[in-house]
Amino acid sequence: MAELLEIRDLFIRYETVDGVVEAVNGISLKLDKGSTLGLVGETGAGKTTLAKGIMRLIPNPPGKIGGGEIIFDGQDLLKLSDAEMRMVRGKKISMIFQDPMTSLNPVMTVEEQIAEVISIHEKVKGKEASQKAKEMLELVGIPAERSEEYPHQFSGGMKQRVIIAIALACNPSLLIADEPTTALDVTIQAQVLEMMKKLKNKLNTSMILITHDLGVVTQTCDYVAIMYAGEIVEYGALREVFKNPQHPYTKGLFGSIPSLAEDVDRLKPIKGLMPDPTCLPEGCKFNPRCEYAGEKCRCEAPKMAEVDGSHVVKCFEAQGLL
Amino acid sequence: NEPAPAAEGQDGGLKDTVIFAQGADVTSLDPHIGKETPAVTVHGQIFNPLVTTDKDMNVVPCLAESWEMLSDTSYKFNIRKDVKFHDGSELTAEDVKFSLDRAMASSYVSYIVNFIDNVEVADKYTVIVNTKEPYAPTLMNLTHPSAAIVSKAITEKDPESIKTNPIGTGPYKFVEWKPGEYVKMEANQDYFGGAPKTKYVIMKVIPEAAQRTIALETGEVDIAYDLSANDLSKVSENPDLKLLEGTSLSAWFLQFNMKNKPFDNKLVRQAVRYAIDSQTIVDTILYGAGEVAGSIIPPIAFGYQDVAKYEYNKEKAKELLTQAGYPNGFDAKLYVNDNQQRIEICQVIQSQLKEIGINVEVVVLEFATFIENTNKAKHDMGFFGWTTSTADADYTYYPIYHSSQHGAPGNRSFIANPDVDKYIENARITADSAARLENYKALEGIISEESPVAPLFYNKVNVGTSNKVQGFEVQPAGYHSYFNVTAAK
Amino acid sequence: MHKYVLKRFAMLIPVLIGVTFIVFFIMALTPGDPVTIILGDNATAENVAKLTEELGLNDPLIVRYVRYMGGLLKGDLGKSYSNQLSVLDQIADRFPNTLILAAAAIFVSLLIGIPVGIISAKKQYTWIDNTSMITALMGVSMPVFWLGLLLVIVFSLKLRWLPSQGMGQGLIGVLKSLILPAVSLGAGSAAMVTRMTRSSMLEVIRQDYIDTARSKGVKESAITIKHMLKNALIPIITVVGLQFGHLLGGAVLTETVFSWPGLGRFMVEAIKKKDTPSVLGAVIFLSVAFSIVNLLIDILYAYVDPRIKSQYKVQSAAGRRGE
Amino acid sequence: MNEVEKDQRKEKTLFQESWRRFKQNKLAMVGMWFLILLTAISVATTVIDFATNKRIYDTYVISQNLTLRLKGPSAEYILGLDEFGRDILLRMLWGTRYSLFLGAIGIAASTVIGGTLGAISGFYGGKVDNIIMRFMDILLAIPSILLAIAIVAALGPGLVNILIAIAISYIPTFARVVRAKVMSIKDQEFIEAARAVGAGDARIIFKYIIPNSLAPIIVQATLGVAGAILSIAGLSFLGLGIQPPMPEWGAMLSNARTYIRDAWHITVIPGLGIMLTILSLNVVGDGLRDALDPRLKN
Amino acid sequence: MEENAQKAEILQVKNLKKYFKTPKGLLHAVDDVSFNILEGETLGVVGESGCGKSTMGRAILRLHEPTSGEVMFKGENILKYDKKRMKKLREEMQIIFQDPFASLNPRMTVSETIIDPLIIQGKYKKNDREGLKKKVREIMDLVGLSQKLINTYPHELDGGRRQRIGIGRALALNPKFIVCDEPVSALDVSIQAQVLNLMQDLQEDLGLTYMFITHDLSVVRHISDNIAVMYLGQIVEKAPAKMLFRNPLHPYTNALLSAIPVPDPDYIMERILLQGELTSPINPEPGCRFAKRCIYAAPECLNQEYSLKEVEPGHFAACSRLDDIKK
Ligand SMILES: Nc1ncnc2c1ncn2[C@@H]1O[C@H](COP(=O)(O)OP(=O)(O)OP(=O)(O)O)[C@@H](O)[C@H]1O
Ligand SMILES: Nc1ncnc2c1ncn2[C@@H]1O[C@H](COP(=O)(O)OP(=O)(O)OP(=O)(O)O)[C@@H](O)[C@H]1O
Ligand SMILES: [Mg+2]
Ligand SMILES: [Mg+2]
Repeated sequence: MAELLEIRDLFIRYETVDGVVEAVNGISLKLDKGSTLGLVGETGAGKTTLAKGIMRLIPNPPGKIGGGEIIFDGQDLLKLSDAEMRMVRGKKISMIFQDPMTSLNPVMTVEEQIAEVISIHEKVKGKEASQKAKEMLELVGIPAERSEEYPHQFSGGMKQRVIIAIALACNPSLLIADEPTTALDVTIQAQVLEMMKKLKNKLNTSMILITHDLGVVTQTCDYVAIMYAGEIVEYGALREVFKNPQHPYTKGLFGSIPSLAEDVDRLKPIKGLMPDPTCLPEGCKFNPRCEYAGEKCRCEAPKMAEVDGSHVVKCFEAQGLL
Repeated sequence: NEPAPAAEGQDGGLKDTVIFAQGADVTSLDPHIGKETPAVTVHGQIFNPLVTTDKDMNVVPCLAESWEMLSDTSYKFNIRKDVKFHDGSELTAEDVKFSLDRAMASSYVSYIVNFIDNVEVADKYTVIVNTKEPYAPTLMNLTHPSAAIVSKAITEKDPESIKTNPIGTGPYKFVEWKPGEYVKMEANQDYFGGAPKTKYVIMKVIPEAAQRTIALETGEVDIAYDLSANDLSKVSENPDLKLLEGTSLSAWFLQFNMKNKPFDNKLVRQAVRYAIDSQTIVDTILYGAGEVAGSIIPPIAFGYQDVAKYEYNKEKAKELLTQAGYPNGFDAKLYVNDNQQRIEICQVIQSQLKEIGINVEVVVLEFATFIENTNKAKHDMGFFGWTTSTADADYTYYPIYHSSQHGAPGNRSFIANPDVDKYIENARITADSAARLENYKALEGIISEESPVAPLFYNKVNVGTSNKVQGFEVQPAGYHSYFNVTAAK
Repeated sequence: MHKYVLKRFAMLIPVLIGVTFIVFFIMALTPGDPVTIILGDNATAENVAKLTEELGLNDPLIVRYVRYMGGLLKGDLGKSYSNQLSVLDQIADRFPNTLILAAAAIFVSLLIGIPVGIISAKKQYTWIDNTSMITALMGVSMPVFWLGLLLVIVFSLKLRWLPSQGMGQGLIGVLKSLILPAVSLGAGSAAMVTRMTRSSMLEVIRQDYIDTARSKGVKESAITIKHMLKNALIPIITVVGLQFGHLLGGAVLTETVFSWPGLGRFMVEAIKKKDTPSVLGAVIFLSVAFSIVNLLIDILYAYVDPRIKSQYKVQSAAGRRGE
Repeated sequence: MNEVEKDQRKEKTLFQESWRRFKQNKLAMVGMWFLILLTAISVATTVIDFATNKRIYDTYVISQNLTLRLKGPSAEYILGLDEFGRDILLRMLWGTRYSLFLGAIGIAASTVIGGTLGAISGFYGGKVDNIIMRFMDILLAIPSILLAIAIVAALGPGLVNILIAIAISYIPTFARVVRAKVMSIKDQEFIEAARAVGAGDARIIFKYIIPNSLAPIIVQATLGVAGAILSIAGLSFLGLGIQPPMPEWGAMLSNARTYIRDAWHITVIPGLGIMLTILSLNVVGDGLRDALDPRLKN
Repeated sequence: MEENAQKAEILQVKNLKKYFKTPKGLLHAVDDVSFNILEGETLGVVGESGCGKSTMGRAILRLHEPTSGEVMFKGENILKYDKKRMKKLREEMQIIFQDPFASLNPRMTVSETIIDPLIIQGKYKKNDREGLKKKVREIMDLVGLSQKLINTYPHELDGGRRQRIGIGRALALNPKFIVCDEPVSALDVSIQAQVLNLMQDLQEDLGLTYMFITHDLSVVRHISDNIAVMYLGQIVEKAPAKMLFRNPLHPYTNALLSAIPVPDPDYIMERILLQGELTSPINPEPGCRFAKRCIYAAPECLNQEYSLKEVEPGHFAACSRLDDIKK
């Protein structure tokens, strides 16, 4: 499979009055055409920042892209001019945000909002654009006659579908979905995920799915990357990672969710909390919460190393270096 | 008799509209209701009284071409036969009777004419005015614009019409009134005195004095009334403008509340008079546009007595205070209404009285409250102005000093002195000028000693005009006529 | 919607009763007798008594109030004490002028406030933001009469560009004479609008749908106008509505400085003369205008915000069902 | 270890936190220092008056020297002399207390009254709310300047009455602000939590609602003081201001306006004084809003 | 039921209704629900957003005054209690909220928050500094809050710690029964697990009874003894936790369970995708409220009301077509 996106050593930080938040800390990633990558991590791990970084939508100030490359379709996005980047957004890469309630402009009809992206990128105007918008609505399962309605007249699930329609309207080659279903009820989540999967396959879109729900990843993704404190600590094909988690953090995540299959009396959570983003610990970022952490972990940052196949991990213990 | 304007050429060189600005709007177009100067400036163009005054306040003919005294209490007026109202109807004796009766019945202006007992129509062009008692200032009172003659026919037919569409006999016809904005008048081509040369006269309301000056400077108006004292030099020094000043009929004074301690004490009142340096006030606050007053009757008015002024003398004032038993002074309230210049003057007085130990609190009140409070004798001292609009001392003496006029009518010093009353009454009921002056002389003697009031100064009537304006004459009462006024283009 | 409008007007009735009641009694309780004020010098006792009787001021307060309200029901605002002219006619002459002035001032404030507010918000915490906010705040910080005088001195007296006072003739004349008063009156509101625009833009800027729009590739200018401003408009409209109300009543100073023949000056003069019918008439007009402006604002909300529009629909639907 | 560090670093009160955020706003800081300066001057002049039995006030601030009236700034009189030949610098200094504190006290009164009404209205809702808010509507419908004029006319002149007029005309504004805030707080879960442990209305109002609605009230009050200073100046313009010779800035400006073309300094100085004060109040108000607004946290 | 006879029924809810007046009509937030909770057990309540879970919890505590019905706590109908008795009762019934940000007074420190209930209920005098301090420390220990946080404000803390304060406040009065309104749904998985463990520990140590509201089915299965499934203000199914997951009866429960994404790549999901979403509970039409989304719905479902029926011991469901569906 051809490579669609490659991120090399990307750094993003927010310079706030409280200090500098190193939100993305030397991340490297690859994504093939047509495949889906799940990006998993807890609050503040830097998932959204990474996604916005790819879109070059980091608010500046306080955000700054500190270095690295984002090669998309052979081009380094970080080197594009603003105008060129605008032509990438919505056309080649689309993004869906977490909260459907607030991601649609409340004062524009849904049709206008879909037609907007079409008319920007497809060079069609007026009737034609709105015709296409209606088609997109139908595609996501909303009757076209509701196209003149405003977002508040739609339920959460429907809004999220409209957002998906916007994102897919210009047939992008990459869709970044930032927790697209977190705000939805399970039954609605199931509907939306099902539809995304269908459309993705139909349009042959690659996808980065950001979530903290391991279940969702399992049902949707081919690859998974586990993020912790601005770094990817484990990456691999879904099955490799889920069946054989290597990083103590990944293991901890699995221990934290109650299983539907087995009965356990107590969960096995990771102790402690996410570190303060403005003063991350020395060495391995996870070391203060890690039960295996040794002296080495406290002084030296581990490097990414292969476990098997595409499966890589960033942990001395897993790499047998402790 | 002035050759200059004619030489400038005829109508071609003249503007067809002259605009004058004043600080307040007419209250009512009905001359028997609107009695304040701003209203009268307009009435004066539209209406005529029987008789009027020249600029030296001599009575001259107007609607009445001549008159004679039939008795002490009876005046016969011969009315011009060529006078037409603006609607074309003729003015007759009936209109005169109707108008004077109407004025007498008006609660607004009756005080001007209430000396009249009745008005008889002798014939179509003759009326006889009978007074209740001999009343010396009869003719002067009849010159007042509030004694204007209105059309009987029209006013009887629609009593409201005069308020919105006044029809008179004057040199200008009423065109339009935009309340708060302007009154527009048009030349009366059939005016008995001849057609005015300027087609339209517009009175514009510009409440802020500084703005009137600016409007004059920018040429937005041709004439501006009542410039503020500090703007006078701006007008007089501006080559495009001229400043016209004239003696006025207004005097400014303090009334001491003789009901209140310590102002019931003559010595205290005298002390205050000595302690006030009116000349400084005139020189500074008024920028010289005034004259220190020894009495409240303006020199130009009939009955004026040149009594000795209380020259500024701090020591004397202190001495008098000590004599009165207040060596260390006292606290007192000086009431004034919310007019900036008046407040400034009061502040100067405040500061001057402080020098002799009197701590004055200047109480600035909004006009209504000021009137109310001073009527009710709440003040220790009050700052007042009075215009002897008829140029006859009776117009002022009676309301200010007569014991029957306490409070609202004008006597806010609450002086009640039988001698004073007697002299005022005597002067009223004799037509003999010499006898009247005798009475007034005696009266001023008492007043000067008793000091119910502290006369401060007479101010000047000032009008700023553009250099192009011709024929404007300053009238002491402020009732300027536009009959002869023109403005070159 | 019609129902809603009617309901709003119905709500005006108790407000008007309250307003007239309060104003009537404040006027009655203030010292100062209208008659002695009108008569001024030479107010003889007979004349005072006579005019008092003529104006019906001898009756007890309540009788006068009831009589007034009775007249009001018939659309009669009575006659002004000072000149015996119909209050309604006098107000009808002046009120449009105040409306024009207030509307022009609002126009000025929007013209300045919205662009400055937008720029300020988009450049938050930069020197541009600071400078424009200070400039805008200077507007609100200057006593309006002072600003008015300064404007006159510069633009009328020195530059001779614009008339210094009064209301001009003809459309051009009116417009020219409107500029200075509108600017001096609108300066304060401009600052409020700037501020509100800035803060509501800042709020909107943070919203997710702005990111959505950006990720569609929409141009920044289009985002600002189409996505941000339209959403930011609601609080701005609220401020404009409130400001309009303030301007209606607060035009007094401007009207005096610029000799603008408006209702504010009329009203203040009437208060000073204790001319209760005129004061009441003016207050009624201003209150009604204020309420109408508020109503228009609410309708405008529905226009810019579809969420509110559907609320109205629901309300009137509920109303129908209720009947 | 990390946790300990973090906790120590973050040990700050709410006040400190807001203060830290406020400090970042340079403009607001300048404004605040200016206001502090004014307050200091007010206190100092009051103390001086007290100590000298108003001698300085009587002999320098209000005593006139008509021969030098309208004299421009010079070495001797840094800010020049006014229309009565009084030293403008001294008058400005002595006037600080009136200008700032008239506004502040008036607004404090309307904050308390309006705030209480608004809080009751917002907390109890229903009929009470309806009655109070209709009454506020009535007050709002009367133009505030008219209300102020009428009140000053009714009560007579003087500091106190101007205060009352200002206070009354600002009541509806505060009632509305507080009501809106209370209504939004009332529905928050922590109020419910307090009810769940048995807290009564009074406790909820005083311990929960009031402390949490303080921020917008403070902000509104700052802006209100600015508005009040302007209203006082406006009243002066209409002739209903402070009694002379009190050196209140609004009255100084309004009285000086006649001389605006003769002596620039006598209007510009009080004008600037008012402008800077109001500007400061406004930037401080805005700064406070930004600093106290929880939405802007982190 | 008999098998549990040894345990007392601490709470019995009978025909509880809570309607809200809204501009659009009467909103049936909780419509005729009945259930019991045994002492020391946990009743899990699941359902979609807006189905009335929170309202039910609050109505039981009389934070919302119920429209009708009975709430028997230890055998007494507390809806009949007057203000004073109600206040006393609050010591025994407590609530923990979902949103750890909104449920704490931002102007009160940790200790003030915990002290507040003690003072309100008169357990301690305000000036009993020592006693209070001791109690606060005790509770902070209990919920696993470090002592040095005693004077911090909520905004300085993360969600997990805040939630612990919320729990601490509820526990301060030694309640017997706690309504937990989605106490962990705002928390990250690892923190969620910590809090869940804490709550389980507390339940065991203090003998607490929980009504645990959530929409996370794996959580509810983990923590509950019995589970009630709610749909549009009504309980449509109620069963012991394991039983419900093993043998869901109601079509809605089935759909709900099938929609849970399981984090196991080998797990084959067979989703029952529901059409549409929860409709409005305003003036609901008679009949089964789920019928419009139900794939098994028959015409008669829209006409008849169904109440809970015991299908197997302890397992109740409200559906007329259970027998048909089984096939
Ligand atoms: N605009 C911003 N200014 C300052 N700091 C920011 C900003 N946006 C994010 N951060 C910080 O960057 C870090 C990463 O944030 P990010 O939103 O990428 O996390 P996330 O993984 O998406 O978390 P979540 O699961 O809560 O969405 C966090 O510590 C956050 O506080
Ligand atoms: N105070 C109230 N006034 C009017 N309607 C209310 C009120 N509180 C809740 N509702 C309505 O009652 C219904 C049930 O709400 P409730 O909060 O109990 O649902 P929930 O199951 O807890 O939802 P969630 O999972 O979102 O918390 C909803 O339709 C809600 O809009
Ligand atoms: Mg995120
Ligand atoms: Mg809930």
